[in-house]
Amino acid sequence: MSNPSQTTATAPTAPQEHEPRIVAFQCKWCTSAGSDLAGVSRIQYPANAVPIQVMCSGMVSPMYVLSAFNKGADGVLVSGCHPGDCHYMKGNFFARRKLYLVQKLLQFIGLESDRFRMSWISAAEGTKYAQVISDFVRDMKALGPQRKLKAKR
Amino acid sequence: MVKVEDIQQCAAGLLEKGQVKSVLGFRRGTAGAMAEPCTITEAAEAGTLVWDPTCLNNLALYLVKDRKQQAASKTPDIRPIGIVAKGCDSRAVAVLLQENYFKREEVFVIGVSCEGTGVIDPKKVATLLKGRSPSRVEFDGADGFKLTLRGGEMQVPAREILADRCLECRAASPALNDVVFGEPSGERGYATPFHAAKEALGASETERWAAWEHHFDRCLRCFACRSVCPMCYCPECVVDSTSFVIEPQTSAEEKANRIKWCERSPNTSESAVYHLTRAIHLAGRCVDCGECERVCPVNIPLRLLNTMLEMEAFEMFHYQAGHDLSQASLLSSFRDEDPNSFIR
Amino acid sequence: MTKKRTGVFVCHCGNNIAATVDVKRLAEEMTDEETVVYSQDYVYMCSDPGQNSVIQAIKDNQLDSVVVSCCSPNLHEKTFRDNAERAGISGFTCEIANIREQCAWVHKNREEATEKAIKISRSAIRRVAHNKALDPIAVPVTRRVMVIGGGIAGIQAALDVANAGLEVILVEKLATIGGHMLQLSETFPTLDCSQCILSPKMVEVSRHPNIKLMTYSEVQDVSGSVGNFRVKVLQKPTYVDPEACKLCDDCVQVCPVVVPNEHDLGLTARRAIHIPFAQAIPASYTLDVDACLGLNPIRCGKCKDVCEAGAINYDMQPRTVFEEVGAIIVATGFDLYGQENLGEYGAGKVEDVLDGLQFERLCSASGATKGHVLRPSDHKVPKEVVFIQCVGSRDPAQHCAYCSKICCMYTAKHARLYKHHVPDGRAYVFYIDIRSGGKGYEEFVQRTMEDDETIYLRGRVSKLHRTRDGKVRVLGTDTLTGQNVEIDADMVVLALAMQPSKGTEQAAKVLKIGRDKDGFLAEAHPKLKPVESVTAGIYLAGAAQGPKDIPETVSQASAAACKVLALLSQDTLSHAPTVAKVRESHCTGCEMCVDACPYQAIRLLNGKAVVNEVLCEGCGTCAGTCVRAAIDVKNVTQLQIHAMISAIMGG
Amino acid sequence: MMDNIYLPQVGRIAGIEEETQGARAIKTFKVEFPNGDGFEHACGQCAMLSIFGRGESMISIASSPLVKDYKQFSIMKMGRVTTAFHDAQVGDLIGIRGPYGNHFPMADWKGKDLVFIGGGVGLAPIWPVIQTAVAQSSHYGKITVFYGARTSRDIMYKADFERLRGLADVQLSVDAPEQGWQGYTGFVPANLMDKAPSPDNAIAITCGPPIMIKFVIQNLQKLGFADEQIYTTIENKMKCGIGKCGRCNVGKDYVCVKGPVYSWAELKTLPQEY
Amino acid sequence: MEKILSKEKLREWVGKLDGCEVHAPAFADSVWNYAPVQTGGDIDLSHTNTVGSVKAFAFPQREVFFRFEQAKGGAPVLTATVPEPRPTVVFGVRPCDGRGMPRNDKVFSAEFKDPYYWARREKLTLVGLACNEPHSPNCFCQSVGGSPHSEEGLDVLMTDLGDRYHVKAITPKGAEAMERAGDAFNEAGAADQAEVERVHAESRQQPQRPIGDLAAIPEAIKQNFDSPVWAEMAQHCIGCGICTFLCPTCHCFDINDEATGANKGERVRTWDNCQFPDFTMHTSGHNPRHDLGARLRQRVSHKFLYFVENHKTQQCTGCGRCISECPVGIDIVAVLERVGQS
Ligand SMILES: Cc1cc2nc3c(=O)[nH]c(=O)nc-3n(C[C@H](O)[C@H](O)[C@H](O)COP(=O)(O)OP(=O)(O)OC[C@H]3O[C@@H](n4cnc5c(N)ncnc54)[C@H](O)[C@@H]3O)c2cc1C
Ligand SMILES: Cc1cc2nc3c(=O)[nH]c(=O)nc-3n(C[C@H](O)[C@H](O)[C@H](O)COP(=O)(O)OP(=O)(O)OC[C@H]3O[C@@H](n4cnc5c(N)ncnc54)[C@H](O)[C@@H]3O)c2cc1C
Ligand code: SF4
Ligand code: SF4
Ligand code: SF4
Ligand code: SF4
Ligand code: SF4
Ligand code: SF4
Repeated sequence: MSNPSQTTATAPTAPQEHEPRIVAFQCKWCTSAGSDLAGVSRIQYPANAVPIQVMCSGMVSPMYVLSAFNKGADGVLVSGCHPGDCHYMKGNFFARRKLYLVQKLLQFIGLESDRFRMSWISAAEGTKYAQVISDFVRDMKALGPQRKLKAKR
Repeated sequence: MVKVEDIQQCAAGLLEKGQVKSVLGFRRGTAGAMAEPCTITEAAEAGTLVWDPTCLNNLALYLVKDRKQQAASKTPDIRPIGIVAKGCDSRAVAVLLQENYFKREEVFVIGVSCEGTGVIDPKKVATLLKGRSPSRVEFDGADGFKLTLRGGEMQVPAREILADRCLECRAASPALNDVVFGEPSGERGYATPFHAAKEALGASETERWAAWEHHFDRCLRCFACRSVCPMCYCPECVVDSTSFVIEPQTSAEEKANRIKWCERSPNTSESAVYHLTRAIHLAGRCVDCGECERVCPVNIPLRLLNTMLEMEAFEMFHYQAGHDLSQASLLSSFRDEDPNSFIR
Repeated sequence: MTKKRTGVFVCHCGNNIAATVDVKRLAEEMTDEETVVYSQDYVYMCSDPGQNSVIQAIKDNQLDSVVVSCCSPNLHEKTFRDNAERAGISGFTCEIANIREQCAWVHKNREEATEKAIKISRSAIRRVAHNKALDPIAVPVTRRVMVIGGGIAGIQAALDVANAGLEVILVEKLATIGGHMLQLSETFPTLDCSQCILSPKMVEVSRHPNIKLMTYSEVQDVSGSVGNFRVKVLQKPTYVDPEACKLCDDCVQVCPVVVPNEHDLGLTARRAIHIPFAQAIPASYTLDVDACLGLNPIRCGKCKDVCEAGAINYDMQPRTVFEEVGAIIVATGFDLYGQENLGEYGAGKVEDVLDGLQFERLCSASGATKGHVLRPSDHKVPKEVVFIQCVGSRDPAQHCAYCSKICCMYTAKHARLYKHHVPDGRAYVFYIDIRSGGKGYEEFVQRTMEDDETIYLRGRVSKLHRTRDGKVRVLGTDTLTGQNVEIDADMVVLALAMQPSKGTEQAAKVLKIGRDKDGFLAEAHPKLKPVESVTAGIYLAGAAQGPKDIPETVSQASAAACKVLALLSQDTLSHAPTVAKVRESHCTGCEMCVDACPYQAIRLLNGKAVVNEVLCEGCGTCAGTCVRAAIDVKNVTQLQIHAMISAIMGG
Repeated sequence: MMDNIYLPQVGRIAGIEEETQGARAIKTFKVEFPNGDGFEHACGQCAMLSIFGRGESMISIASSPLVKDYKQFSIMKMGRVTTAFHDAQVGDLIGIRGPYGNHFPMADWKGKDLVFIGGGVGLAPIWPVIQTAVAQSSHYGKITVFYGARTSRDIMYKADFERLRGLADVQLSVDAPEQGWQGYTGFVPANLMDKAPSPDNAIAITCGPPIMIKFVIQNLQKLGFADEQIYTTIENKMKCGIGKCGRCNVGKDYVCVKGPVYSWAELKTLPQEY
Repeated sequence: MEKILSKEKLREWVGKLDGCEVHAPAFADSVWNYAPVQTGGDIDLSHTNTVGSVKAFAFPQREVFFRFEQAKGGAPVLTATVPEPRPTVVFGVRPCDGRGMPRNDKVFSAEFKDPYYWARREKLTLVGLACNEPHSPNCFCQSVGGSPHSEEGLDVLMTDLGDRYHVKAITPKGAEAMERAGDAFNEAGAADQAEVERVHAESRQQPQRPIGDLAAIPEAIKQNFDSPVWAEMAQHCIGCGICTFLCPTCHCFDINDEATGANKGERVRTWDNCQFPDFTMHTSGHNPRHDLGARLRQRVSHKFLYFVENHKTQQCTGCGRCISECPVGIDIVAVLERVGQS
């Protein structure tokens, strides 16, 4: 990862690269609007993350995160408004506290710590949205498929 | 020293004066060395109450059970209930009060301070005896226990078989009480707070997953851990299928559309959803009574999940469950200075 | 029927979507979904023919739900929901799958983009499978308004609303309206007489047919919600019938009790029975029952005896009044940061150290000294006066962290007023920096410095104390020269910070509206909703919301009035129906949602959470908090999100 | 390989009839066996129907064993599986295994009068008995059918009842007065008392809501029916249908195997666990 | 066939069982449980009893009946998944658990033979180990008609004679397993025979939990069907069902459809138990066994009344797990005693 030239060198021989599957819970007012802006600005990023729009990051239940991993997501992103910018004033503060604990918990049981992420992306940050997704996809590619919490069916 | 006679007298007095309808306490059982929960309703029965290091249960569970029973009853009896409570048990009562589960005047807390002793962990005893069970466990002076076995007696230093939570206990004396027996002192300091969780965190990610995969894989999904938890009083748990709430007005659609967050199958993945959900639901609510871990027939170290979050709550959010009745719960409050650095 | 009949409409958006997403394949694959009975693609779904085809398809196929895979919902959600309504089904059963901004425009690989578009559309279909046909919530409104606080903010708001034809109840806690502006002498930046511009407005209030004035009254409880509040007001007895009172002042003449006059900030005294101020509105006397010797002819009864009009009635009782109103404007104003908090400046115990309002009273023609600037201790004309700015403000360590915003201006004004009264006097101003943004404000300060020769010293005053010869010694530093400064002043005026008034604190509690960290009333959004409180139907005006001067106060008051008028211009309020709903069978009444709801929309009733649908904004914070999943936002339920996750993960 | 008792056959929904509407709507499904397999059943037996992905439910076979081309089921919308059935369409392929349980001992009833007393969806399990008895009316004496529903809109098998009228004594009732209602107004047990069928050489067969059954049995006893002359069916939650999953037992009996048909004489000896 | 196996030869025997899956008790996580044994691996037979019972080898907690796939409007494709397991040999089975198996066999036969159970069961060889002393204070095998060296249900019975095992083949399957390692065994002499009998006799003398009159129990339960005793005894029960999950003879299960993707899934059997609230609850919410008292009554009645009525024997083998593992001390022996008294 730190050495890009090496990655390109090995790429042709490497077996079929893992295409990560990412679920992105994004609030309607900031992050979703931000991702719309990325669209309007035609900023390209990988297609691996599928958005689910929620009203507010505060409505994201830990169940959603767990369920996404259970159903096989390689990464889960929750993204909302920057602190102080929440459309509903404080929903994202509740999200922050709750999801911090979710993240710690997932790390504690040994899920790769990078698989669950949170970000604050405002409606003006189309570039940031694209960047966050690109980074996430890159990192998840490096990690390979998530098998730990995925239902073995 | 807590004198069991004091507890007995107190219980008898409460019942005699009709201050409570019953007293939840411990008695000697028929099933082994451990004390068992009992509910006494007559002053005359108070003599059967015991208090020793085998009084493991968190009796607050039965306050919850009673409340459910009364809610279902046509002639609810809401007279107060007396409860023998250790430090952790009284914290459970406090959280239940914080969550309006019942009113302060509906419970009379007969606090017992663990006074630097605490209760034993039957698992540790089992390990010590490789599966055999003692017929008696008693205090043996200051810092040890005496185990009576088929083949004789055995002295064990306290720290070897004390429950982890007791080793790490920060509040052995019930802060919420109507009367308290035993010295309020007695922080034993056998282990630093959150010792076990911190130690577990010391392992590598791969090791941690290996351990938890093994644990989740073993889980029978008997839900004893949930059934025994006073804080898991939800009419219907979000994760499973054994406790439906059906009321006359529940529509066919609602029944048909019940979310299956995980399947009933005891697979690693499904059990993981269950346990992680439960851990998160107990964040800021778990009082570290250790019951879930104790009752687990396959000895999954569930307490680790909860204390790890308790540790985060304490260190990051300065929150302790069961400490302040008027406080909003951990997850229904926030501070501006909550950690933000983990967010991109 | 529980199973939906869903139609899927895939838009090419010309080539915008079709270039990267295989729209044909998308439309085709969607028919595999259990609920989909119709699927089509079209070059411009939002064009007239496109929209008509949606309407036609709904009718032809008895669709009860619609998914449009197109651009961002921000653009055409409304369009397609309207179409749904036109076709006779609820707009709330129409959802947009954003495959343009969030897919076609940001990916190049056709295969990948198509896959993603399929997932996005599929998840929308699964979601819509559980959408309920909702109707907007209609709330009838009471077209009356309550204004709390009778300062300039309250007066302005009340007049604006009343002039628009709505009934207003103006509640003031003191015996007269007017607020702090009544205490000011002249006002910056034009130096016109404060009372001269305020009094006509006060009179207008008292005469206005649409305004019901309730002075000496306090709001005690509020229930209901936007459109329909029920307010409990306690009216304290003044023991004087304003109708009968002739304003002859006879009673005052006989009253034996003397107490400090709060209108003059203690610089003068008044009797137990008094009129706060000559032009008080309502024009009547008030018997201060705390000061009075006792409402009993045996104890005293002198005033009652002397009143020929028989206006005095000792048997007057407090009255509780319930008022039904549709909206509330809170204009409860400010207090000055108490001198007692300032140990470094003698905690209010050093003589001839005044606060700004006291100085206003000294300058005022109606004030203690009838408009002559005389220092309180010996009634001599002060020759050297030190004005200190930023007292109690901008000091996060010890006092208030915020900038009180108007003190630079009123200090400049004070310096000028002083120089106008005592042209040979010397005025010093200690300042940190000068904040004089505002029309004509910078010029005003310049004039203070130049025309009125006020000496501005940049620096803080560290200490002051009274000297033996009756001066106030001020010790400070001039940070520009780096020198210590020591001035023996005849008088010192502290530009104390504005802070929320006691009444503001109390009103916030009663109304259950939030306050910010400094205690001022919190606005719903710092930028976009500066005059709304977080509670729908309650608006903010004036210094209660933050430090501000009169023009700003008046603007905000009018803005609040305008919001209220807009709100109450409807007979019924329409509120989005996507609000939270409690599953009673699962709720245990733990109140976690109550604590988490940013809008105080939830309360407990018989041990179960109940959502006030009018207050709920549908954010779902409650749903994210409730561990028992006992509360859900309609049409964004956990069932739906779960279905969407499954859809995306291929389940 | 031995017969796999858990593996259903494939059935095809050949017809759907809406019986009643509302929160607990009832629909009747005709199920054929497109693969030519299928099974024979006796009156009172049940089958496990499934919609794959949703689960299985035990449902009484509501058609007479004399009908060979299809089997009929009347399903009330209650939960996961039954709702899925209500969402199903003609032509849908479903799972079906059975037949399960015992049956009404119709052979023993030859020459006797038959009195049927049904309420609500409880008509389904006794419907095949009525159909069979009517078809073989020469075997039996007088056939009387009492059936009650909450309102006239809640009456099942409306069209069939019309056809039945000539062949049996049909006594319909609704719970509350209704404009234009020709039949009896009031509860089924009361209607039964009113018409007072004779117990002589008669068999009474009843099925319906538990509370109705309770009063019907009391009234039948008042009318002089002996315990052995009264038959009913009981329902307990079932998962396997073959006496293994352990939940449907009433005392020592697994209802799925020993039931669901009981004479009151037998049922009386079992503990009250249904 | 009765043989002697010196303790160090145990490993040799296990080594000869190639082609079989071998399981034996292992102590991990503070409990004894069956764990797979690597070929040639050591096994430790110093165990008390395993926490989970041997039933799981024939009746696993989760079993897929069949897989299904059905596109919208299409025909379902069903693939049955009846297992074809390798022969499995389980060592260290305590006689109480051994006695559990024939009871389960009855359940999974009856009118309908359960193909999944029998596919596993037929490949299962149970090598028992007699209990020279009770491994828990809650043992009561003798009170329910068993004994510490009962052969019922086992294929082989081993008896620990200190330095060696006495090994007896009980069924042809058992004999076959022993013959795999013919050389490892020695003939059992008369002295060995006498020693075994002595050890067995001694083991029968060890104290156990008594049940008064086993024959009178069914009637006592019947008489007490409506007694408040049940609710009273179940007062502290938490309804966890540990008692039944661990029991060697509890066999109740649930059947559910689990999705594995769009339009496909599996029909799955999982253990269920009579202590769970929804076990008997109808969709309407009506629950014939609506409280813990009724559920305790069911558990006890099933074992000591209904099973006796249907199969002429108790459905309890006295392993004592449900007593020892109950988190709140509910004690089936005490319950029987109490019911017997009232
Ligand atoms: C020293 C000084 C000099 C100033 N000079 C100028 C100047 O020259 N030019 C300028 O533009 N601005 C000046 N200002 C600012 C000006 O005073 C304020 O902007 C203005 O008074 C704010 O008006 P208000 O109505 O918001 O508050 P207030 O004037 O404080 O009025 C609030 C009213 O509400 C009432 N109230 C409070 N609580 C309750 C309750 N719970 N129930 C009922 N009634 C209640 C109070 O009694 C009061 O009547 C000056 C301020 C100070 C301190
Ligand atoms: C012998 C017998 C005959 C029946 N005949 C009919 C009939 O003809 N028409 C009809 O509409 N209903 C009948 N029922 C009831 C029907 O089985 C249930 O309503 C149905 O199983 C509910 O399933 P569900 O998936 O919709 O409900 P859910 O509650 O979502 O399903 C849960 C599971 O519980 C079980 N279950 C729940 N309630 C019952 C119950 N009352 N009886 C049995 N199992 C239950 C089923 O196994 C079901 O799969 C009969 C039940 C029995 C036992
Ligand atoms: S008690 Fe143990 S085995 Fe039972 S559900 Fe909890 S963790 Fe699983
Ligand atoms: S895990 Fe959560 S939902 Fe389940 S019972 Fe416990 S607190 Fe309630
Ligand atoms: S958080 Fe959930 S359970 Fe608690 S009061 Fe709110 S809705 Fe009820
Ligand atoms: S959805 Fe938001 S506004 Fe509505 S009740 Fe819940 S938390 Fe409050
Ligand atoms: S008896 Fe014990 S083990 Fe069984 S369900 Fe009750 S508490 Fe659990
Ligand atoms: S009922 Fe209890 S003692 Fe009897 S076999 Fe089962 S678990 Fe063992």
